[in-house]
Amino acid sequence: MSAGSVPSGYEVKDPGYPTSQENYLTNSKGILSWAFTLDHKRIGMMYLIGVSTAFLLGGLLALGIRLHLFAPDGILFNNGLFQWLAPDKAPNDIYNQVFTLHGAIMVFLFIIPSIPAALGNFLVPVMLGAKDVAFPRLNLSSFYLWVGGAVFFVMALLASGLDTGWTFYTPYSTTTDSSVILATTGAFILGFSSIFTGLNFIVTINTMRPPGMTWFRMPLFLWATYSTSIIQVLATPVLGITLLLLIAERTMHIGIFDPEYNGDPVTFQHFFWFYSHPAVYIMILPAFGIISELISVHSHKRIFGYRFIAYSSIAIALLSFIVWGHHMFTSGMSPITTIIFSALTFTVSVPSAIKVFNWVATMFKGSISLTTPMVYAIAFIFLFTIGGLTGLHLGTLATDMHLHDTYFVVAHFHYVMVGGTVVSFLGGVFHWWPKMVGKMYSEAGGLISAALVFIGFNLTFLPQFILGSRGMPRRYATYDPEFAPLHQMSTYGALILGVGLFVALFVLIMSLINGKKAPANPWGGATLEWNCTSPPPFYNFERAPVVGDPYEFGDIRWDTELDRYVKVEPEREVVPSETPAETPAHAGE
Amino acid sequence: MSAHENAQEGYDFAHPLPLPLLAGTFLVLTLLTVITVAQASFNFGSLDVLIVMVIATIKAVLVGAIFMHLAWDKPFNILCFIGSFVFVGLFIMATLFDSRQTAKDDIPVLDDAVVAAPAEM
Amino acid sequence: MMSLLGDYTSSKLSVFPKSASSFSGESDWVFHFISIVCVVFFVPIAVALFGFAWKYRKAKGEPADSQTDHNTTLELVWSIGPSFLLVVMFYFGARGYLDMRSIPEGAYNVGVDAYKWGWGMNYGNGVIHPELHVVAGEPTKLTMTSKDVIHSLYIPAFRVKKDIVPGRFNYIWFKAMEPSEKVMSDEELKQLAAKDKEENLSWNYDERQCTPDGYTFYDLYCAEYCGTNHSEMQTVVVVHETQEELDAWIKQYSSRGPDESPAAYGAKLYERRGCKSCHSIDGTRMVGPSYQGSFGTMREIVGGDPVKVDENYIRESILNPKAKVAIQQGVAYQPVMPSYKGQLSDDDIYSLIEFIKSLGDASAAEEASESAADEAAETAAAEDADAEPVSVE
Amino acid sequence: MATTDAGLVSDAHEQPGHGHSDHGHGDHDHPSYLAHHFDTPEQQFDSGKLGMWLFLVTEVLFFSGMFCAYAIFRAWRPEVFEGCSQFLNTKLGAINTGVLLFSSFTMAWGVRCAQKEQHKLLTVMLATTLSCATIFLGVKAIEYSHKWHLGLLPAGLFSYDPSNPHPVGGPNYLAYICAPFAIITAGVAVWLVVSFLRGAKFQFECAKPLLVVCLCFFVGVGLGTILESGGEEGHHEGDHAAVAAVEGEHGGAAEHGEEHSHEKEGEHAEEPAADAVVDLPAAGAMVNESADLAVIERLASDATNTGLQDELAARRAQSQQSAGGILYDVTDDTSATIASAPEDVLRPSRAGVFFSIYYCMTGIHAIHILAGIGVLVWLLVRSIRQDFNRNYFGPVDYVGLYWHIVDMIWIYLFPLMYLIR
Repeated sequence: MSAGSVPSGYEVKDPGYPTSQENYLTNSKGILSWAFTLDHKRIGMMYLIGVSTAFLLGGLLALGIRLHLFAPDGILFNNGLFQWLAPDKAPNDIYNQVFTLHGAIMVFLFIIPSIPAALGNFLVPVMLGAKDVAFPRLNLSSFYLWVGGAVFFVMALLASGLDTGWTFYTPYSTTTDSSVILATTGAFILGFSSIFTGLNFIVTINTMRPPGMTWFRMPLFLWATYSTSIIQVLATPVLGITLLLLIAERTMHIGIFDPEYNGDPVTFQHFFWFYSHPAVYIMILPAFGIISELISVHSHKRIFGYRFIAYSSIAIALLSFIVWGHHMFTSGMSPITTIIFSALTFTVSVPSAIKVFNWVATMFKGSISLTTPMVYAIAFIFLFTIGGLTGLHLGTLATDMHLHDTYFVVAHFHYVMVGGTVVSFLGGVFHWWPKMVGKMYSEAGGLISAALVFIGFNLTFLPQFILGSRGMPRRYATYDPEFAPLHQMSTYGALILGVGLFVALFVLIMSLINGKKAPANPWGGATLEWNCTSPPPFYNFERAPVVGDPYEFGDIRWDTELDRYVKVEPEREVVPSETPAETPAHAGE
Repeated sequence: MSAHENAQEGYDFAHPLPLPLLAGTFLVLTLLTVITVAQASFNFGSLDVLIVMVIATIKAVLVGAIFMHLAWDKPFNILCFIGSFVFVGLFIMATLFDSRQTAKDDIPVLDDAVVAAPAEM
Repeated sequence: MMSLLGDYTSSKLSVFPKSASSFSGESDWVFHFISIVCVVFFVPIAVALFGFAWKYRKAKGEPADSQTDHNTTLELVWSIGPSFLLVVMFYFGARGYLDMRSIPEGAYNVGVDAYKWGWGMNYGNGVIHPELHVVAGEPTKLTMTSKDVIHSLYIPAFRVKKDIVPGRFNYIWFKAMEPSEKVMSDEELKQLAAKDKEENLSWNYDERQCTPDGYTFYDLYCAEYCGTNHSEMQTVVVVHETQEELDAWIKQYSSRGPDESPAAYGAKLYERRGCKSCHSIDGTRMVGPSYQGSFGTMREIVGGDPVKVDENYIRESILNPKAKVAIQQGVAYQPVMPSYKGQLSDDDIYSLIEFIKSLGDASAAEEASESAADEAAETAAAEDADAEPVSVE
Repeated sequence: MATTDAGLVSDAHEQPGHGHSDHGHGDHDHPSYLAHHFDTPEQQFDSGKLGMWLFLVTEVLFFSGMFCAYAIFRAWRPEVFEGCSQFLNTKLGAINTGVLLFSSFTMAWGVRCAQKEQHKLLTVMLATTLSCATIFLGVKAIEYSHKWHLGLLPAGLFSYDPSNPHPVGGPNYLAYICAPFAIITAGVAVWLVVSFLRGAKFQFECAKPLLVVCLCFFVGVGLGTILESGGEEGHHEGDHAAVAAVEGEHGGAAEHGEEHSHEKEGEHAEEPAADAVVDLPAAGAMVNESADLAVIERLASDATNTGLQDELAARRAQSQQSAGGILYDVTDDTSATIASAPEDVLRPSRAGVFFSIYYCMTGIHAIHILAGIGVLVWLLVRSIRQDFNRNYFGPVDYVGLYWHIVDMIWIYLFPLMYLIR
């Protein structure tokens, strides 16, 4: 849209204008209009449904793991039911397949696409003020690649399962008779899905910004998405080739990773972690973006240290490529390499810390509404800080020798991935749900879900830190009786966490049925997506949006009569159309 | 938007390269191929790999700068492309560095040790 | 300060297992140092987080008290400040790590062979035993190999861990500081052993909290996922007070005793060398075929005519397990058994054959009564042939 | 990949089904090639170009894995790489390099034509580029089929036997590779005739260059056979009659007759190279082998290292036993066969890894060529339809970029694989 079409002096008095037009959900009907849609919002919604399904499946598998580990010798998979379901499988084998599929599904099918592909797809063009992403068809193909990858995973599950761990370490993965090829093919396809999403976002943000949307007027969610996309584009191809070589290793024995043909398993680990460490940041960086939005909108206060947060996202993206060796400290990597990787690992903790400080500082002297998204955001900061700080124990070599591959690691990454990414994903969904579907949900229900998730999560994973430091190795189907009390505590926590997640799902579904209609701007946000109606029209904006400061809350007021947030007398002028989109502004204001 | 007006005028963003430049580049590339094949029949010892890689890199730069139009492209595109090689370098260097460190005495060739042993004795 | 923390960590309340090696003090100290730093950072963050959330709660629409958007000095301080602590952590971590990687000259060497799913500790002279026995106060070096997949040797009490990568030799060393105690008299042990034998049970380490020789022990785990029985790939470490005591223990296991029958010794090897983790002696199907009543039967194999389970076949199956694929009731076993080439002496193999014979000998029965020649003793053969296409004509 | 490429670049040109009424600004300045969500052709071009560059970045990273494997294994066993490289025909590699460089040149020229709206010339350039691509594949087919015939395969399938380098019989790999191309060629020829008879001008215009392109594959095959045999003509014993006979089944085109005679000579040309390997690296390899054993012996010589001493002794004893054939069927055991191969470098575990990397790198490169052919054919059809103009030449430019990167990868592959001394 050209800024020239905006009449100069145009003022948005009330962004909650009623829509005269159909929105993106209603503008065309029928299942085919969804299946072949090129609209980023619909693709985002389809992704949201897809990843939620994957999350449900992965979550059920996780509950299976926790229930099995309730007793030292396992109680679930040696139960008669499972013996009847899979008579030729030992309980340990079932356990191994369950934890493998839990990991693989959660990583490849849920966390990696969750925020970038579901929320990102919906939000990036709207926040940017664009009509769509740069390559709508690539976007749709990315979704169908995701579906294709998921089909392969399900086929692997139904064929003969997968028992390699999500890491596919050779030579286990080259010798096991489970469906490694199906699963790696699935992961390969999902890799391309992820690459296409990332590529699309980079191009969109680079070339589709409307006049006035300078780099430093972009909401921080876009910075985070941009950083994530850099990683997706740079790291994922290496996973692709690694998995291809693994398939070749299994079928033709190419002898690169398999020691039986004089290949080297440590080389596989280098290849794998060159992708999979940055992938950790694919999972967490978008979460940072969401939290930056949530904290500032619900504190109704300008984000503190915009530039530090923006730059730290980019810094994390780049640093994430030089720390992969910390997954291999005990693997037989040479001592000098190990020490170098340890030193590099510490550098990546600095930008993460910066963000935490900035978020807390944003809340200082704010006007905080303890809404569901805000409570999730606060839970995120609490949990992520624990996750981040325990990373220090693992990055330090002397202690990592003891803690590597124990439950300490399990607890650490769940604090980051679940306490971080999943919690922020939930927070983000609650935050943008009114925008996506145009309905408000029950605030009380949302708060209950947040409380249950917080309590359940901590009860599940705090004991696992102690289990780990006491020496309980991970991926054990059975364990020494001395660990039983902590495991039981963890299982109770998992049940509470599960209930919390179901409450969240229930609240959202109920809102579709009997939620009240959402205003355009239910939280008083200043980014562009709150400028269009809820749900947005097909081309996102009925009138070309006036790009302003994404964190300027000064002109947004609560109107008790209208019972919604309104924009009062915008004091800024319309950005002159001569400003080329590519030129960065001099300041964020 | 102002670009609309420009769009009517013609080559506002197309940048056709002169034919002699393209042909010249092709000739230089062919010449370099001949050189790299020819040098293979001489033995420069450990410099061999270096020489062929330098020649290959010159060729790659020519293809990139002229055929791929990078010399006149947007800085960001150049950054992307060059940047990718930085990450490739990072990946290969670190992995190679580690495998060089450990290769020396920790990696027996399994079939030598086990089965070929009697042949040695 | 180190010793003070050391005392603390050895208490019952500790988050660590017993500290029993020369590394554990240092490792625990670093752990606690990092933990304290973390708490120092975490508590103010958490207090501020919840405090602000409570204190600055406001009614809808009320503007914030401040719209400060940055404070460069403050931000630089909290960006750069913590970095110094990181350097300290790195330094201590790397120092401890280098200790673990510099193997002292003349350390006592034990070979470790990890396989699915068990351990063979090689004490030289053909003594291979699943338990790791070392001497207190003396550096011990483990030379580790694996023939199948990656394993990882982890002794929590010693705070050491190292992956065992097939195709490589990996090393680890430690100095055990706390000797094991002998907590059971020989008579008690004999009684228990007899009871186990009666009930056909193997020694339960967890329940009895001591080894079959009566010593307390430290756990040794496999920490790298390696398949079905990964969680059962555990053994124990016993720390002897003197070299003499260790030597005496080794001697005890050095070979078959003069008056020990091959079958009885075979039974010991069956327990000790990991056979029992895959082969049952009561006919149940495990990862590999059961030994019960298998001797002398005809066995179906993949890609070949059925073979008779005789001395030669068993020997081949031990030395080259992938040569003949066993099939039981139409289902082939997985070719997962590692080769025991070089791991068992001729007498060991002989003893194992005798042991398998003792579990039911179909050929003997056949002679006794003609009718026994049926498929009753069907239980399949050794490990199966490789599915991989072999490159040779 | 072909489809995704097409998806990427074709985003730009097609209009979505939805009506224009959905968005506010006028349609008059939206030409048919400009997608609804872009404002100007330039914005569309820049987006597409950046997207393509990012795609190339992923390609570079994708190949980096294989270059990394190459570097690691070459650093570990340089003598294996040196020895095995002798099996690769430098002449074929060099001619393929030339062919690819020329195709890059015509591609770049094609971009220029699109920008200058020289529609006819653009079609010629694209057809030339495509022809070069198929010539490349034809030469590659010769290379691959030879190696497969000799058993120079990845580690697990490696079956080269220096004492019998030309096993008689076995499938005719060249025929298998050529068969799909022959079918396609026949199909295009039929299409050409039918469209001519039916007077479908556009289809005829498309089929004409495509038939040339298809035939060029067989030109490549012929070129490959000539070069493969180069200089060594004249002496063959004729014990490959069986091979030739099998080849005879798939005859027909004129190229094939030529092919047969060269085929036989080509195999003989391989022989001196094989002998050279046997002589040259064997000495070095022996040193290396004993060095490997020496590692274990050195470790074992440490008096405290009883475990290893024991293992070494036991290994010796056991392998003596097995070598003696007492109980042990050697032919069933891979490692035993490895030991029986007299040439160290040519063991599956060593040479096999070289050929694994060779096939992975050149194979994936060839798949990229195939994908490139796919998108180039699409471009060819569109150029005949005269879709491109000075404001809309993006697809040509993007495919050009892709084609150049494929060339660039080959520029590195060639010296790394073929020119190891």
